[in-house]
Amino acid sequence: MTENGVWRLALPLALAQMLFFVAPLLLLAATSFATDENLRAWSLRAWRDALGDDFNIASVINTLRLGALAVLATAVFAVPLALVHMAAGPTLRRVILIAAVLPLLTSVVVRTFAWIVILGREGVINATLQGLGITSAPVPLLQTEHGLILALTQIEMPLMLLPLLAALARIDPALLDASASLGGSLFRTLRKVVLPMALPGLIAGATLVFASAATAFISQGVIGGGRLNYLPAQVWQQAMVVFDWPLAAALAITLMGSVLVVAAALSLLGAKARHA
Amino acid sequence: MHRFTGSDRALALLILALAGCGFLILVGPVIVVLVTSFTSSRALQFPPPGFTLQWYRELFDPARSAQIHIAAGNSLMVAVLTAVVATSLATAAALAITRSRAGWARVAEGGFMAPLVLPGIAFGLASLMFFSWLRQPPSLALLVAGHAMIAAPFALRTVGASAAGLDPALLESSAALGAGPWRTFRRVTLPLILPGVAAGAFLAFVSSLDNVPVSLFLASAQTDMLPIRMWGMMETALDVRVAAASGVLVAVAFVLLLAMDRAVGLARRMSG
Amino acid sequence: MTEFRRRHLLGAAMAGAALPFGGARAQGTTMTAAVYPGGWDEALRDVLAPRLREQGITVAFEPLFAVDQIAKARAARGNPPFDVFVLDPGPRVSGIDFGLFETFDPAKLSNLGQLPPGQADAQGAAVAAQVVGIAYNPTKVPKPKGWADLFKPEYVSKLGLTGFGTTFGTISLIEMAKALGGSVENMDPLFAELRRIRPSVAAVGQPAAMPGMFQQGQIDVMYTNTYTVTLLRSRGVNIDFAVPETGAAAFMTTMHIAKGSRNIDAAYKYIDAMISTPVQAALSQAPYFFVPVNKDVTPGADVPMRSISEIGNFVTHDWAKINPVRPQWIQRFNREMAG
Amino acid sequence: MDGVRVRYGQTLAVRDVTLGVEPGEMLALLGPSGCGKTTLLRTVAGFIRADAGRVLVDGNAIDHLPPGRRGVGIVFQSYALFPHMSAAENVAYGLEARRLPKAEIVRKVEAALAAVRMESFAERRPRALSGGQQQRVALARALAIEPSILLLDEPFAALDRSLRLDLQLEIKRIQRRFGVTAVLVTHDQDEAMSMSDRMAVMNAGRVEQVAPPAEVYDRPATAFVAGFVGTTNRLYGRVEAREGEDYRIRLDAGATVTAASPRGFAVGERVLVCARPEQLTLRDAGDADPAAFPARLRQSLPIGPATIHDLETGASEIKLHEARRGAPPPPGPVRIAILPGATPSIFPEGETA
Repeated sequence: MTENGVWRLALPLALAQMLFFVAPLLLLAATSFATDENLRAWSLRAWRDALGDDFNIASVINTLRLGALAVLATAVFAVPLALVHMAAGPTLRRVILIAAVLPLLTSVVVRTFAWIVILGREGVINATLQGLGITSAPVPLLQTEHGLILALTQIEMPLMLLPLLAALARIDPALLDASASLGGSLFRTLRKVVLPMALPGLIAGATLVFASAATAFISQGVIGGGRLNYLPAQVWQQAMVVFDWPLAAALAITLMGSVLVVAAALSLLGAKARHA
Repeated sequence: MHRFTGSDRALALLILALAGCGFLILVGPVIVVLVTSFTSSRALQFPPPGFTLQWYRELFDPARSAQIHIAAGNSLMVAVLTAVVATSLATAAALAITRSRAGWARVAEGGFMAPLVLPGIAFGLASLMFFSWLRQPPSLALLVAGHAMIAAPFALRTVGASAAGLDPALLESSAALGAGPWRTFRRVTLPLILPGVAAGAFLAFVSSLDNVPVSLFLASAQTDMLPIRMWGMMETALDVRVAAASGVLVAVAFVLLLAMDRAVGLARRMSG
Repeated sequence: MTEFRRRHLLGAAMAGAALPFGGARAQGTTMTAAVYPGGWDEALRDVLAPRLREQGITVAFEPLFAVDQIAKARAARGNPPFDVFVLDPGPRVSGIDFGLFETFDPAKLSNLGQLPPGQADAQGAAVAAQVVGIAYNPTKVPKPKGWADLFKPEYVSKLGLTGFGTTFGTISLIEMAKALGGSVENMDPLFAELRRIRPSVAAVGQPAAMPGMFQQGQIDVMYTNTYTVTLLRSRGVNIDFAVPETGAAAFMTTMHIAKGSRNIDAAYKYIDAMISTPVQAALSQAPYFFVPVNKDVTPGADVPMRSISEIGNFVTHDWAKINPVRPQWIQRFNREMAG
Repeated sequence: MDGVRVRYGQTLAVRDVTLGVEPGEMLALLGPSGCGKTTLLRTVAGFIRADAGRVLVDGNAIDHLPPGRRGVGIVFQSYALFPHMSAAENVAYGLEARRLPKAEIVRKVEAALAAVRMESFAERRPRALSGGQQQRVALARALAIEPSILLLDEPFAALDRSLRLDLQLEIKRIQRRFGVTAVLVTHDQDEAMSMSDRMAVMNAGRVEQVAPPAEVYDRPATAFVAGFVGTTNRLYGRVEAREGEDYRIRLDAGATVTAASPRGFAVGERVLVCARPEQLTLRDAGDADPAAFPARLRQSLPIGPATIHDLETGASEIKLHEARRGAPPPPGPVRIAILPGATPSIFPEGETA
């Protein structure tokens, strides 16, 4: 196939996305401007309710904040893990890799139970803390933002770790020797050589983690609980309990729009990092 | 092998400590689930009062867990089809994007990634509304299509990373040797990007297998899906078979992962 | 090239895939019934489906929570994905409002006489009762006396709150409002108290997570139905049911025929079999623990009644009045709890 | 280097190497791949810890120092230029790590780039530079930190042959001008011979000979060195008589030759005579000189001013190098003699190459 005709290979996916993704999305958008889900009459009521309400705006901010914190938390652990992976021998490498994909292999259903077990008042962490005499009373973890972020750190880590590992794998080990021989300390080597080169992977991971954490409806609901207020739960409640589909649609589009803006900003940053 | 100075040693220790914590965070919940699956109690309980294989026996009992087996079969079939569909679509698109220097390729790449940021429930609801509007009742094909939309971006990412490293000269020399486009794809392109394709298929498979939001709307009585069934079992009765089923899933995926890693160095190419 | 292969593959895959799913269409009638996931799903598959098979009816079950049934049926616009709904009163009223049900003729039920009067109407028929009260861990906390007790400090720190998203949650919160001096018309006292205890409550949210949290000791008190309590205790969880001083609340789970159903006769037979004495008797036993609606079947030990005929002694609610204000309560609950 | 020993698992990669490099000298470590030369270099650089022995610079042990504190500049085989930094940033890297003042860094970067004639490419990224240009930037980066030792790890392996010679000469010139002590690791004997002041030929973790290139070529210390450096013809025979350092050897091929060796061989001992192609000469098949042995000429190739003759005697092949004089003899039986005054080397027969 010539270079000119190669675009045709993208057609099947493009058409499939048009039919199965864009079209439903357009219907969703149309619904948000309708009085009800049968699109009998048009109205801006849903959008007024969605955006003219401090509570919903707060939900948007909370949701974006949660995504950002999840990115931060996964990066804090994924970067060292990736560095150790880079320096490790073949066995440890394999162990880290398998650990990296493990969360993908446990069903979201059981994972929520696992986190209740770990974060609960009588859970693993509290038992450890009290056993070590660090705290005397149980520390609230379940149904707090910290607890939720900890859980999201596990759940979303593969999305951060895998692109990072791929990016670090492309670094020539001689570069590290070169830095060391030129007098670069470990810190300097990491900051000046490794991190800049890992940046595209880091940004790809950040985008995936952000999008996934911000929309992680089940984890937010079960581990975060009702005192934390995120947009996906609002969408679900409006659609499934209140049956206000126009409002649900408006909220869903708001959620998608705000996540997209951040994701686009990140990918712009990524493109810059690649070309810079 | 490097020898570190004092501050370097402190930094190295910090990195090791964080990596250790990260490892614990990754593995801890999975261990909790696996340990729980062997509990001798009748409900999910941790730490277990004792250990037994009873729940695995019950899970594999064709009479008592027939419905779980059917749901698992459905989920597996949907996941396999999703992986096939999503990976094929994504492979073609990835080749187009990496081989084109035009500006549209960058735009298209961004567009193809969009399904990742749409909340699953919103997408599920919108899909159901759309297909009902077209008078298409929920069916296996629609379910696979919905899953494939979510899975394709993952595959696009891994295949794209592999395809980016493909030397165009190889394709040209294949064409110069008289091979048609299909033969070139089968004999040259595919073998070279296979690791990326395999990784993409694996991610697509896993993302479909564990999908709740889209399945909730697009599944029907004929396509009872495993995660939704497990959700029900877990919610009302804390059924330990949920943990056992998860244990089986982990074990199967683990074996699959090792086999694929051995075959194509999967792990190194999990993502681009 | 690739296009050809893909279409080919896709076609083959779809053709192959159609087999196992289409295989259910044997002789006789095939109908689809929505069923709650989990215990209900298992119970109806084990007990009810074999009865219908004797009559030449094959039932396919679609596990869906009540709200999901309504959402799906609504999205399907008159092309229902299943023939029979099973709903709690809240979603039932929604279903009526949205016109999702065929008009129901109770006279077509041969077992109508087994139901207490008024439990079958032009919308559908009751198939199980649910008795709502307080569940507590007897090894951790004393038995609560009534709804107001839940707001006392010794319970608050161990309380799991769920909102108005479920029927049992809504009923319990209304009962709490009454115990605090409010009513369906005036929920302010409840919300004031909820705001007060918000910071110290052990858990707020997803009903789905409550049993797990109870089991793991995160919460020791919650509100739920007898069915859940009996089921959890049968699985070794330390849980007991407390009937509040003001009485346990009760409601009926009902079945309805979906508008546009093409298997109306089979649907009647399905509902009829569901309320028949043998099925109700089997369902009220271990491991299912349903509260029977059939007058001839005795409820299990946890249920504070000897027969469904006593249902009149229980606190009941008018869902036609609740449903219009429920969205506001949901919003308000969200806001108060998110603080 | 004093008795340096490096062990990889069970195998000794470097066996007790003691090696000195004079100030301002370029020493080449030459050997086949896997002989331990790169391991030795990395030990000097500090990437590998020696299991025994010490590395000394100006009499001071540097084994305890991390790579960055050893005052060692390295040019890597792959150049290892940081791809995300410009040429100037790459050169500045080592200076910044030493926390030099900004102005001084700028000055030194300019000077280093000028020394390798890359000043006009200072802002280019490595990707935008040719292989030779990257090589020069790598050299500038290594030199900018003013190392006491410059280590060159197969620096020309990735370059075109035509480019190599120019760069070899240039690097040699720069090294001379900076007066920096350098160690060059290579498996290319031409490179080692053209660039180094002395070369150390390594085999299986040992240094077999350290000497100026000409001496290594003319007087190889071992059969391995004779075989690895330059081309050699191996002739087996037995010592017939000894006079001082001169030995009369009866070759298996059927000739009696005389050769000198400082090594002591006993009369009757089996030996290996290594003769360079240019130490042999071609005779007519009818020549009766007892110092000539019969062979068969397979072909003759005129290469520049010389002719290479390809011969065989018994089972072994012989290459012979002569100045070109008229037409070469036709293929067929000939005799071969050692040129008068040539000094072939003698080794014990058991010494393999």
